[in-house]
Amino acid sequence: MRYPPMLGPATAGARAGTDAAEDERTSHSRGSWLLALALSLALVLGLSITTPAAAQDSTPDDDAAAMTLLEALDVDSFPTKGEAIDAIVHSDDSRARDWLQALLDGRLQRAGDGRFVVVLDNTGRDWPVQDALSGEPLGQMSRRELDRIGINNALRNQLRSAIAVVDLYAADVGLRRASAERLLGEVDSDLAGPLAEVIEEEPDARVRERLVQALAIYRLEQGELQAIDDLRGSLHPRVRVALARAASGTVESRAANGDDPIVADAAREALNSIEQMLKLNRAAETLYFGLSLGSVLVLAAIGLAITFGVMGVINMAHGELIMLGAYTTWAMQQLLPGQPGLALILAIPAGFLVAALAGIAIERGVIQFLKGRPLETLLATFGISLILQQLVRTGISPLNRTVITPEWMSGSIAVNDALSLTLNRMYVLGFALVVFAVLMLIMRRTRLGLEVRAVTQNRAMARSMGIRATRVDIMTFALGSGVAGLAGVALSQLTNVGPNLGQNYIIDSFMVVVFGGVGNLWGTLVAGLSLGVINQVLEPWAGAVMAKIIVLVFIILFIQKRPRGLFPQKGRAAEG
Amino acid sequence: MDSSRLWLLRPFGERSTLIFLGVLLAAMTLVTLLHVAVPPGHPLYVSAYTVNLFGKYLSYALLAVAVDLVWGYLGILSLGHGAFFALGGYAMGMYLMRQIGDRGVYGHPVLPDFMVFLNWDSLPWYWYGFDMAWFAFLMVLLVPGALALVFGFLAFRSRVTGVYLSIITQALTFALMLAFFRNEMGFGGNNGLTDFREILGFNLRSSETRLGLFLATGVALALGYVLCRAIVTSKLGRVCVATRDAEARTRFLGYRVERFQLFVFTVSAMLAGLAGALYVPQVGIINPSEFSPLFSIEIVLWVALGGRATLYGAVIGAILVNYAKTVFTGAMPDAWLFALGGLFVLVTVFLPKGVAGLLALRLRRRRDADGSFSGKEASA
Amino acid sequence: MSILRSLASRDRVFDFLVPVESPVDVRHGPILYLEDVTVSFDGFKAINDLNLTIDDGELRCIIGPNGAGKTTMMDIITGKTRPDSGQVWFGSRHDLLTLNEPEIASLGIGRKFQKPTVFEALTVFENLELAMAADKRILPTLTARINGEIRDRIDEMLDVIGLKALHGRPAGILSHGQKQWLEIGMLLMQRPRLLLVDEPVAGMTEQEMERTAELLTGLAGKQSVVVVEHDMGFVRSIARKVTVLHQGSVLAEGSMDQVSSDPRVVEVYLGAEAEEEAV
Amino acid sequence: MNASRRIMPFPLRTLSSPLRCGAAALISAVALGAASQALAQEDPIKVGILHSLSGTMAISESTLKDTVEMLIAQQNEQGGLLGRQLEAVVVDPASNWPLFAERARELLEQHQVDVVFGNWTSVSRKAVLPVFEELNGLLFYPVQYEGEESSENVFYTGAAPNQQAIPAVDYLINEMGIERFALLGTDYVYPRTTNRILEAYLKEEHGVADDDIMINYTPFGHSDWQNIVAEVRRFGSEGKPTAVVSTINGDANVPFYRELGNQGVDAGDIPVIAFSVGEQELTGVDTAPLVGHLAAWNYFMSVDTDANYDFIDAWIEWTGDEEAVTNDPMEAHYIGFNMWAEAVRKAGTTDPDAIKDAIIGVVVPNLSGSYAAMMPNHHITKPVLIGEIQDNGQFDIVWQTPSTVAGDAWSDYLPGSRDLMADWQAPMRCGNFNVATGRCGGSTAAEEAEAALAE
Repeated sequence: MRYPPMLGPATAGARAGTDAAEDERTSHSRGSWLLALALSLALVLGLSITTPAAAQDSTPDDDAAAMTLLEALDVDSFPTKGEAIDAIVHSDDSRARDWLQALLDGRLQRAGDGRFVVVLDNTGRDWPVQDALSGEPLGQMSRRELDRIGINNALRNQLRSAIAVVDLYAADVGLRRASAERLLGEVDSDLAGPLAEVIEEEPDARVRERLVQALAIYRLEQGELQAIDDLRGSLHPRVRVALARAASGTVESRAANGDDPIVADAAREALNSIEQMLKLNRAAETLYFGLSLGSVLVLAAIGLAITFGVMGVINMAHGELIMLGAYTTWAMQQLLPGQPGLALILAIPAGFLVAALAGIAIERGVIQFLKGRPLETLLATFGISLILQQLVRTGISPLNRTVITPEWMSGSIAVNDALSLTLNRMYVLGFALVVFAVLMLIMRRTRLGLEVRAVTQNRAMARSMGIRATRVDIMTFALGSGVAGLAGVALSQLTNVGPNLGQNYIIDSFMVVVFGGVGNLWGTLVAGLSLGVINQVLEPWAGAVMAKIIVLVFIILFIQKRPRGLFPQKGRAAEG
Repeated sequence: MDSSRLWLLRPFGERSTLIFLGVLLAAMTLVTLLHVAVPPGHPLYVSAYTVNLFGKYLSYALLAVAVDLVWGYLGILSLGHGAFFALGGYAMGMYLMRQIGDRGVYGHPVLPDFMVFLNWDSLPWYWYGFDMAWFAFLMVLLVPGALALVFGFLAFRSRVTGVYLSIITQALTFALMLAFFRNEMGFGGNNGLTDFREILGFNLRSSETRLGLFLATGVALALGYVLCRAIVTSKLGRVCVATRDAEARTRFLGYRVERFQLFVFTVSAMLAGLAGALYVPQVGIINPSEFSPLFSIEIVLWVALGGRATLYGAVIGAILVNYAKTVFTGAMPDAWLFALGGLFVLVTVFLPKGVAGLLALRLRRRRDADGSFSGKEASA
Repeated sequence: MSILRSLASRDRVFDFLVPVESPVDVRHGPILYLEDVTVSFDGFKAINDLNLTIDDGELRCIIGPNGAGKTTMMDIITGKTRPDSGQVWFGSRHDLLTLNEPEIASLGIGRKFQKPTVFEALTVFENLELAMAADKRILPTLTARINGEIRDRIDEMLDVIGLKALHGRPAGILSHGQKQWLEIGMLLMQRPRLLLVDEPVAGMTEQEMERTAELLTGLAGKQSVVVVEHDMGFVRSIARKVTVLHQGSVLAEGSMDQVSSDPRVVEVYLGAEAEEEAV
Repeated sequence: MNASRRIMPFPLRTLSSPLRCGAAALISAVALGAASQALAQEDPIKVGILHSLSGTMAISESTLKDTVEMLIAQQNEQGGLLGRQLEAVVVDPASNWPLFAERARELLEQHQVDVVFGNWTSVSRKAVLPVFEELNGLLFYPVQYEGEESSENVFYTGAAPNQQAIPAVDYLINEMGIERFALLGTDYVYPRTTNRILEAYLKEEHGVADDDIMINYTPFGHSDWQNIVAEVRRFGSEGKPTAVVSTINGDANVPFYRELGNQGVDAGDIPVIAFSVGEQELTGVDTAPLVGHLAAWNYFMSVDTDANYDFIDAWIEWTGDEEAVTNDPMEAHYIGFNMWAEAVRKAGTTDPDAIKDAIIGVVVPNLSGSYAAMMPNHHITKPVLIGEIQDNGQFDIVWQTPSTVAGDAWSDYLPGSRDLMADWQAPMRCGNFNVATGRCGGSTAAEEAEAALAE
């Protein structure tokens, strides 16, 4: 037997109803029967959502029955558990939703004495629990005493789908949208009828549109030509799958009309226009990926552009300053448990400060003795980088640290169904631009910037004009280091926070600065972003490793062509 | 006066070559005697393990000499010499792989094991010829030499100098590392080349062969040293120093600086390749991590510690640092990176002339105290 | 000093004063010819439509305030900087814009930098040895040996520049003036047809300056010399013909007296210098 | 110039002394009780530990060193072995592969250790292999690996591909109905081999089409996963249930999982089953977005047995860290150590040749409630567990093989090794016996190649 994949064998199982083997598989797949069950749950819980008080009054909970329901969950076989979930969905128990949620979260467990409990916090060796039936707190229990009711992904999907259908009737638009999203491609004959009614009453345009599409996919599968009109222009992958199937005409037994050439042609035509738009979207996506990678490179390199470009110091410990910024973020989150977002925001000034102070220490401790010996600053700061790494390894831990991504930075925003931009990277992109703008302002508009430029151009002259070159050196180095710290704060949201963090970025940073032209912040920006885009354009075509190699070779050749980078500092060539 | 350059005032030590060769010969003889003539268990006995260790140090020393030639005398801080070392090592590794013949686990007469289980059906063209020792040994020199020639031609022609050059040499070795990590390259990917059996018909797993390799490395070091010495004491060597200190001036004197740079860079790369080729049979494995930029920077530290622009200093530095590494990573693994990092800082800040500089200073003081100034001409 | 005297009296002809057989074709007049040369850095025109002609055997002084483009002009002649437009010819056969520094140097143009540039790590002797006209390709350089003839020539030059006693010392320990002399010596060892000398007497004592003046004037006639100098007294003491550069082009040309009486020069040059001194 | 003279006299035989002191101090700290002190007078049995304590691999390997030290201490508390105390000899190969070979030689030649526990990466094992064979040492290797090897001197207590990868895809297909597979891996030998085995297995045994398998390799420490995750997302939106089989190594995992979460790929849509992500790797990850993704191992910290809880308690006590986690390679060392101890008791000596004979067939309990037996091919029997990641960084075991699986040194799904088998018992004593030709040493690939060359 062959089934339309998105519906899965489950649909057929529900339809055939007799095939034992299919039943076995049914519980592992998203099935439409499950939606039907969920609908019935929705009727119960949906009511309780809209009128909670009334719902509670109308369904007195029976603890003995509840115990039977839960006990059915405590079996090894996941298919059997699926049936038990089904039973809970069907029960009128008002606590059912809580149980399902706890089950979904893996917090529904059975204590040694046979009671079912909900674990409130499952970190550490002893966990606080409460009774699943009465809701009373039962204090702490050792994990040895507790047996978890395990679920797997199939059950997790089953639970989610059930809750999604319930949410279709929820008051909250967000929940309805999410549930409408889930129904795409999962509508069958059982759901088609109720769905049509829901669409009529749905006030939110987006939810309605989604539901219309969901229904249209079902209608298309039934061979209905008009359904294609509702699907035209949608970029959602499931719509595309449905159209592709209709276009190929390979869907057997769907309906006699399934191979109807008119439907197939119409579907093909709709599909073609969708593919065109998808190509555009992919290009936009690649550009975004490139810019986002580029922004990371810019962030990592811009501090280096200051210390290297302005001061002529080759700071190999730059990567470790980035690492310090990232560890500062981690430390802030440790200091402010439960408030990762606030901690992250506070980490921006803190990361800057920590890295800047470290930078000052490096400048005073080592670099000031190596004035005018750039290649030797390279060696000395390389030593510092080793020390800093090992310091973190022995002082904190050789293991990576967990930095939590705050809620508002997780996920992505959907531009359309095919293109969504990940939020964390968007924030980093924005952050990079802001940092760049602020740096430009500092260099162009402040006294420090003026002095820095003066010292860069003619140290002796600047000194004779009353600029304290030493102080300018310290400030410049602190600024460059602080910006590295900022990069670390941003990187903590993208990658590992561990002792090797810095090493992964130092070579790339140098490439960006050299490519852009030393001493030119604009060069760094352009170089970073363009290298990012080049890399991401090459990657699908050449693979990640080759893309990197190609970029490196490109830089090497480019430097041969233009030894001073993209934006060289012009002027009468220095003598001697 | 530019103080940063003054410490490089007299790059050419006088009797150092003879003393160096003497010490090297004495050490090689001593180790051989203690290994062969003293019974195991005797406190003076030098075990095969130690002989092997010394052999490794000597190949590192040769590498350091090669780096010193370009950095000390030509002023090019190459952060990519590990690449030439590794390429020489790979050339040797390919020869040793082919020598395994059908004794690999799959018993394939031609393909190395890693190719069999990654389903290569025939030997890639660039593996041809490596079953012949003369070809492989030639490649040990030619492959790094050719890479240096091409890279140097491009870089020096367009006058990429100083920091820029350092950074693109780093990019070079980094790119090569990534490339060699790729299994498609046909060099064994991350696992590299290993499980060698014999070299020129000698069993690599016997202590006699290891002693032989140690001695061969010593001889190679001596020859490499003499060659470098000949270069740096020639007029060409003085042109190198001139280029290092005032490149534009040298150009205006009519020297095609980029050709001199290319020549010395290529010679140095070939020496590094030779060092790599001697290193591989002694440690029994070559893998892309030898290409890592970190290793290349470490080589520079050996030279800096020993004393830049003194060939014997490079040897001292390589042996000192690696001996310290052996001891430290055994005794206090955590402290090793602190020690290495601290060395980098201390040497560059407080000991710019390295160990050799300290010695030279001592000698000069004694000489100055005698009131006799050696106004020796460079023609010696 | 006596050596210089003898040099001036020309009772003895030094090797280095004998012009090398150069392929330079000066039958049709000037040895160096710059026409409409323009070069700009970031929009700033360092050289602007510069026209300059140096005759064979001439000693020319070029003066001008800071930023007049004197050093940039030298950079262009020696191939270090490429102009945006214009032509530069050495004799009538060699287009210098198609050649690089070593090629230009081996044609017989020698240059002394503004900041004395010698090889500090090498001895005075070795500095001169490297500068000496010879086959400067790689293998000949690798196998070159110092023979008696070479030693003699270097010894002669050591006498001329007065550094005989210091011949075995690293050039890095020389005083500023000594370095200037060494560099001039290196220049002469190349046996050039045209010498470009950038501020030869900066940092020299009165006495040293005098010696330098004698040396340079002694060269004129057989070799062409272009001197860029700030020190007016020195210029006056050697100059036959002076060119005043201003904002990248020639402002005035003529004898020192002619030039210094030119009102534009007085205004531009002295005004600028007065300003400079005020800083 | 004097320097050379000053450098050359190496303390030739003293390289080991600081080590010995350190190890001795450690042992004396743990060896309590008068009886054991009396016994300690005899020459101790030396146990070499060859794990990186610095460098990039220190993250993973240093806990294994601690594990072996803990096991040695426990053994000593029980009176040691054969009435002798055990002594740990720790060296640090510093994540440097040539150094591994050097250190192995140091352990065997200078310290004369009786057995070595060590190595993590395949390349380090390959590097030390010739040394162990030359000097006839014993190595217990605790990490899952690509197979295709069986050495007389090495005991592989980690999983071979048939003890991890193959059961894992069986689970995906049979229990989750997965039809498309994205095989993502770091570009080195283990992922390459595993994916080749899986590819062949999926095609031959499950009829998966070429189009339904996507293979992608990334460099070590890869941190920008945007493109690859987007590609996986597209690959998974073609209408068939899709899963990712990940052999992504170490550090690259965190950004990978983050990108998955951010691009909205959750375990319900496209589950990821990983072979290299364990409890320890998860300590650096915010696991909340990862719930439901899978890992296949032979042990999880969440295994619900008393033996496991005892082990965890001992581990926490040993490290003094309440948050300390245990993982699969630690269990492998636990099993390996006990097997070796049992073999020493059985043989009555620590002589390598005697141990090699005695250890085959030794059965010891593992931590997940079953037994591990040493097979003649030097691999052991293991149960295969599939775990789902929980929000507390632990795995919830959702499936396990009904019985233990014996490790297979030579994969049945690779053409070169199909005919090979390993048996280190007399009379065969061969690590690559070819059943087709009936000879020890190599596959028929040899003949094929000869034929090809002759053409």
